[in-house]
Amino acid sequence: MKEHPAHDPSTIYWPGRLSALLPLLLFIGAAFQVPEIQKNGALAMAFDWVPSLNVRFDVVLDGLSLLFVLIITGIGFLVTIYADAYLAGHRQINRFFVYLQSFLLSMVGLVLSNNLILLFVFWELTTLFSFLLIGFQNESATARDSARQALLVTGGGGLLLLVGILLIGDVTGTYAISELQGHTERLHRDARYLPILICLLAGAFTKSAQFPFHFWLPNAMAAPTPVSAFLHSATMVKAGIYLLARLHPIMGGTTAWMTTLVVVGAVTALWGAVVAMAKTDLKSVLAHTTIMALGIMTMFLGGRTTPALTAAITFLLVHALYKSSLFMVVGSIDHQTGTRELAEIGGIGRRMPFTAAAALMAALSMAGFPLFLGFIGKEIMYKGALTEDVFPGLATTAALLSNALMAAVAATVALRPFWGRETPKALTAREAPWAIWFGPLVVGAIGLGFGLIPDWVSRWLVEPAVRAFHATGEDITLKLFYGFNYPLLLSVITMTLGAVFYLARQWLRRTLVRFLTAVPMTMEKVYDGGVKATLAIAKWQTRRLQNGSLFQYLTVIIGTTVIGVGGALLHAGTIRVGWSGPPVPVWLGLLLVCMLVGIGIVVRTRSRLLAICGLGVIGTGMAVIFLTYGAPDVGLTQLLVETLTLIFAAIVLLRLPPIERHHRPGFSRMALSLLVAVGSGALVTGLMMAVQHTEVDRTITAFYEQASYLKAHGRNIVNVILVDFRSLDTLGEIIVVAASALSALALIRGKRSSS
Amino acid sequence: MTSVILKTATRLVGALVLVLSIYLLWRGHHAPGGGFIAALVAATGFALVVLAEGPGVVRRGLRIRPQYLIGAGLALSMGAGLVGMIRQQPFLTGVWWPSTSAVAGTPLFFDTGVFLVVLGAILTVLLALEES
Amino acid sequence: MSNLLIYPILLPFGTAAASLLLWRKPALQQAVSLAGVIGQLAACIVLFSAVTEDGIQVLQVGNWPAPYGISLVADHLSVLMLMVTGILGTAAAFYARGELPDHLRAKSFHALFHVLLGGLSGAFLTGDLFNLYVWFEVMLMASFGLMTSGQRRAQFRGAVPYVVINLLATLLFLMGLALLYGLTGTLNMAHLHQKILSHEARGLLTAVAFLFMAAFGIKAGMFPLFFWLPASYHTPGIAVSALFAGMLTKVGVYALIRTFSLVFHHDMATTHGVLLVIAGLTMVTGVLGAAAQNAFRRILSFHIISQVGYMLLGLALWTPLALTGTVFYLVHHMIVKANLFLVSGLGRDINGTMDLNRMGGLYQAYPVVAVLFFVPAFSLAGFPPLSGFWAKLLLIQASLQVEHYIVAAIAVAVGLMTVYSMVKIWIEAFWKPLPSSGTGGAAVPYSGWKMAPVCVLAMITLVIGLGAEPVYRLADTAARELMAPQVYVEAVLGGGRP
Amino acid sequence: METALAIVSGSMVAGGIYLLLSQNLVRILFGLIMLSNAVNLVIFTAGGLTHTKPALIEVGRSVPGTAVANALPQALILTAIVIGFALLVFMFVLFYRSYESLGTIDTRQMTKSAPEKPHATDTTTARQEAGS
Repeated sequence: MKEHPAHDPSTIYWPGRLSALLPLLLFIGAAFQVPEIQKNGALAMAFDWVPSLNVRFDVVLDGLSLLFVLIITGIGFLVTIYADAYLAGHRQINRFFVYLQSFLLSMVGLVLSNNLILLFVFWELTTLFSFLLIGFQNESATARDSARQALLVTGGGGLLLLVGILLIGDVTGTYAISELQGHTERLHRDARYLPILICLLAGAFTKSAQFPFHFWLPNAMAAPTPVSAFLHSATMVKAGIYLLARLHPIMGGTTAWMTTLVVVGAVTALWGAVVAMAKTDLKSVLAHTTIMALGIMTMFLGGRTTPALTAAITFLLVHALYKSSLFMVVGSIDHQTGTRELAEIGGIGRRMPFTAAAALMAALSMAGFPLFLGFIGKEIMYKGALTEDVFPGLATTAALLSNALMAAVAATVALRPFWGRETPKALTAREAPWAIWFGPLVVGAIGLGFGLIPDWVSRWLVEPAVRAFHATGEDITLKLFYGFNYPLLLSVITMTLGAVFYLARQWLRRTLVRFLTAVPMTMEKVYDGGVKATLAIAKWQTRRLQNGSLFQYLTVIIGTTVIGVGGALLHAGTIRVGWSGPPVPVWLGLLLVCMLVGIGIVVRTRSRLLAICGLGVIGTGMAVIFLTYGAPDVGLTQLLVETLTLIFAAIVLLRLPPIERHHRPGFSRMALSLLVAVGSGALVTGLMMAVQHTEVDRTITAFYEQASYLKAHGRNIVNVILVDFRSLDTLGEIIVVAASALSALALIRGKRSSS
Repeated sequence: MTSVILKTATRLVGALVLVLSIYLLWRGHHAPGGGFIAALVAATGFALVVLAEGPGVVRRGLRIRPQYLIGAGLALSMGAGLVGMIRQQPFLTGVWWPSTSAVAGTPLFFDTGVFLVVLGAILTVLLALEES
Repeated sequence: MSNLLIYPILLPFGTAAASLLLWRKPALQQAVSLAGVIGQLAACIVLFSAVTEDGIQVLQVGNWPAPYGISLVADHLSVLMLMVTGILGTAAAFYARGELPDHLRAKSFHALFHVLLGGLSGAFLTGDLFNLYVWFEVMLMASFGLMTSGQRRAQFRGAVPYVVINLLATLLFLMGLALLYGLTGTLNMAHLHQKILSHEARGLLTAVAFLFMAAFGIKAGMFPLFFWLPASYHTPGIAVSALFAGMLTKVGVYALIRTFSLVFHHDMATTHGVLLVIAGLTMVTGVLGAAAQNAFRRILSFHIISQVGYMLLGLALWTPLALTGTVFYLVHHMIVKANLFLVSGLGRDINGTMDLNRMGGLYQAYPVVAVLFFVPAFSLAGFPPLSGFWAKLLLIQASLQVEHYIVAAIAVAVGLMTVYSMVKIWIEAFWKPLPSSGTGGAAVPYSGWKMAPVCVLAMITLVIGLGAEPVYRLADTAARELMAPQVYVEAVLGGGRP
Repeated sequence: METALAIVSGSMVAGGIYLLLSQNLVRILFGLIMLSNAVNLVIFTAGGLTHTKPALIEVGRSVPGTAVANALPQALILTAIVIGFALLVFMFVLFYRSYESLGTIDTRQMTKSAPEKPHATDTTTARQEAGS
């Protein structure tokens, strides 16, 4: 895959470069707050946004947020510099920085929000900007599909998260995270606790790529490497972890919470580590180790002891540092050699010394070598695992195995490409520009530096972060050496195992690949199948419903109406069949019979002329009824309209082909038509009979009769209603007439101009 | 020969119908009739002429496009409504001159507008259809 | 008495009459038309501020006291709808100016356009059920003319079901009116409210209510009465279809809201229960229909249906929060949907087609169009902080509050499907490079007449999203007025006697 | 009488709906004419038929002397008739032009030429065109 099209000299670079100032300034600003936070706990600021919905722009900077802000902005700064060089010449480089910095701001907003809805707003913004970033290579179909997949998976989780948040608001009446801690009891006792938990975890798990929602993350590697280094190691995927930590004091501590998190986390960690071992594409290997790391963090957030939670936070920092560094290193290899396949790269260390140094430091931290921050992370991890409340055995085993695999993977990723035998591709490799090796080297060095001063790290960064969501009197200090204890023993076992795994890597990979291909169903297949099934249902449904048949449309519409209204009418049970009102004179009776015959003729005949005659009989019959029952105006109008209709029919219908040629419908269609027609006719008759039992309230008519001459100066009450009492109706009516003429005119004239 | 008689007859009938329609419009406020009915009667008359002699005669006789009748009718009806508003009363409030004996009033103008719109509309379609 | 209410109706009709009188002067017609929409917008704004400051405004037309004459009533719901009408009318008129060569031959275009706007205003303002029928006919007739104005074969194909089914709706409406008049002897909605309070034939009223539900349901595009909509909305000119998409089905929704709060309040367990089921089905059917489509405007058309489902949901739940959600959704949806239709026109200008298979490359070559699609599309999909997010949030929250979890789940699932559809358009028309079968590629200059309305509507979407509070308050007030119709009834029947 | 009219209206509705369900535009047109007549009859009947004197005020009186027919439904029907007529005229033209444009008055054939078939696009087809 070609990540950078031919250099376009017209590209303007300075906006991208300049945008690096944003994370830098934010980082410096946050760094200055470190002592303050360490001493006082938190800084807060708030103003109203949508107060009616309890949504406030309410931000709090406490230890946890601060740690995240530092990671986000610090790595964000380095990634910006890196990307500027990495994507040099890309036509849309400036768009890239707009997305990147917007993402960064959303992420900062997310970790600062003290209002759950506000948090959700930023949460979705990170989803949206990551969609744009993953699909940045928009000309590649893979990138487009991966972006869509990531958006749908995390977006779907996001919607559930919203439901969870709304339910929390419904139970407690607040969205403020700081206030919610006072409602923990109520939440845990509420019947909706479990649904809420499921919704919230769905959000966190999809975002943080937990099993079984992990599959979008490796696909998201279709993004340019700077995106992976930023979003998929240090920031976006950690949003779920952040949420779990934030919610820990509110929703955590229950059996459901602990069981779910520990089991899901452990499974995710093992799965990620195993798949990472089987992969040969460097970026894919890293993606899977990220899944493993996220699993580990989730697993530890499932615990409630201080060591477990400290382990989660420490590892978060460790991972952010080494993983972003490694991603940038892989990008640099890709950039310089044009490949990311393990087998094709070897011995480039001498040619790319700075990159090699960065890789080495990051890999050692990843492997958990002493003196590196990774080692400290691993120690506290085992300490935490041993104190887990639920399944300590599972947690310890998962941690042990994945750490060992991780060590082997680290060796594979960092040693083989740089120090193995030189491959043909390596011969042409040159050290990347400084901007490309600078970032990973700095981050790698920080990993080493922090490893040397663990108590400093724990006092200023880890401890405030842990205390932000875990109130405890226990001491939280990281040490290089805790003495000879179980964690140390486990560490030794890990290194040994890791070495074994590394040496047996070829065999291990073959076995794992065989095992993985044997797995019949992957979550990705489930996802694809789900999408396909939905589309199939959609197409089937649309073919059935919107099939272009006017007959079907009308049948459904009329049928539904008849059933609905008829059902209500039958339920009301007010139809009394029987003659009411004045008796029918014989001649009127005959007239009505004539009208019925007319209806029959129109329905049955295939002759237009006869049909028009039938309609004429009906219309005239109606006019006679109107005239008989005191409506001369209506009767007159009816007659005149009949005449004019006839004239138009004469002009138009004779230009249409005769009905005779139209073939008759089949029996089933005819039967259905008859059923619907008779049903609607019966309904109308029924409704009218039911209504007849109510004497019409003539209050309004009485007013008209009183006011017609005295106030409106007219003796024809009907006319006065039309031109005075209800003249607005008449105004509307003549507008209809005008519009009809104009529409018809346009149709007729259009023919002239189009032919 | 017959066609001349027919033509003269239709023209005569047409003219009579037009007069009748204006009478119907005038008396509509007090007896069956009014703008619609008058317009329908007039339109029927014109339609007879159109069918007998073709649209050209009517077009020439009208002198203006029937669309203008619609526009003018709409303007007249709405204008009749505006009179009340000038007097600080709601839209379409009836105003009569002289206010005691009520010889003429805005409702009559309104009805005339109705007459024009309906007549103009029917003629518009009728003529266009016949010419197409 | 406040004649302010008549201007939003009168100005468009006056403009229509004027453009008829200017039959031979197309340029002047055009100028008058633009002046007309701006005038109407101004009239809507004036009325809007009058209502928000002084409460419900009533005009007894012809100075005949209610319930004898026809009352025009402007409450918060009415003026909100009216504001959007004004905005969309202006936007569509400007866009149509950019599209004009298509319409130049149909000189009736401007008149019909304004008749439609006037009909819309009338429908939103009237307090009389028969008068509502008249305005419905006005809109319907104008929409017939506009729907067929391009004279393309596809338009005739779409117009026949459109016309037949809408006429059926009209007849159902009229039938319902006749029966309701027979039962109560009145047509004034406030008066009907009182009459029905003490009416004995409740079961019969429910039957009549269903008749109205069917009539308005057809207009609103609700399940299973929506067929005319997807069959026709992709056929007319862009500006016209945007106005249709934004306004016409929403008049149906408005009518449902109005009648099923003010008039048919006697058996809400039945009527609103049925509505709730229909709302769910409407949401699902519409969104599935959209998923099966592969043309820009057709996808958008089917989404109208699913979003009408959301609006009905709020009405069916019948809580203040739910109704607030419905009103908010209405306002948001009308603007966003109309804008998306306009954007689809920009896409067609560039690519020469609406078929997603043959579209592509807009993202690279036309970044401004891409942004202008992105904002309304993701607002429709409910992404914060855009307007659609708040609308969806309110409705989901409302259904959770009354523990209708199934409905909430449907709303969430449909939301996700909406994301899918919008992303599909984005990927196919914007991200994907122009396929070799595509016809576009020629650089199309941005037309100011077309771009300006799209930009303004996108801005409004952003403003509603970021400044949700004032819109929420308005929607909330509207919802409270709907739930306690006493104020409305008193405003209509109490004052204004001569 | 009301009951008799209820039956006649019902029959008209049944006939109209049956015609509407045929797939021939001309018969659909007849159906709509019949339906709108039926609805007018429903309005008329719903207003009550007790009094058969026209709603006119005789000269010399200021209010009707005896009970007269209910004027309000009559006014409503008048409006409905005229609107119905306007719609009808448009439909005449529309169906005529549809026939000219599409060459058929059979609704099945009208839609057959443009089936609303959904096209196939999903993730797999999108992936196939990778590399573009």
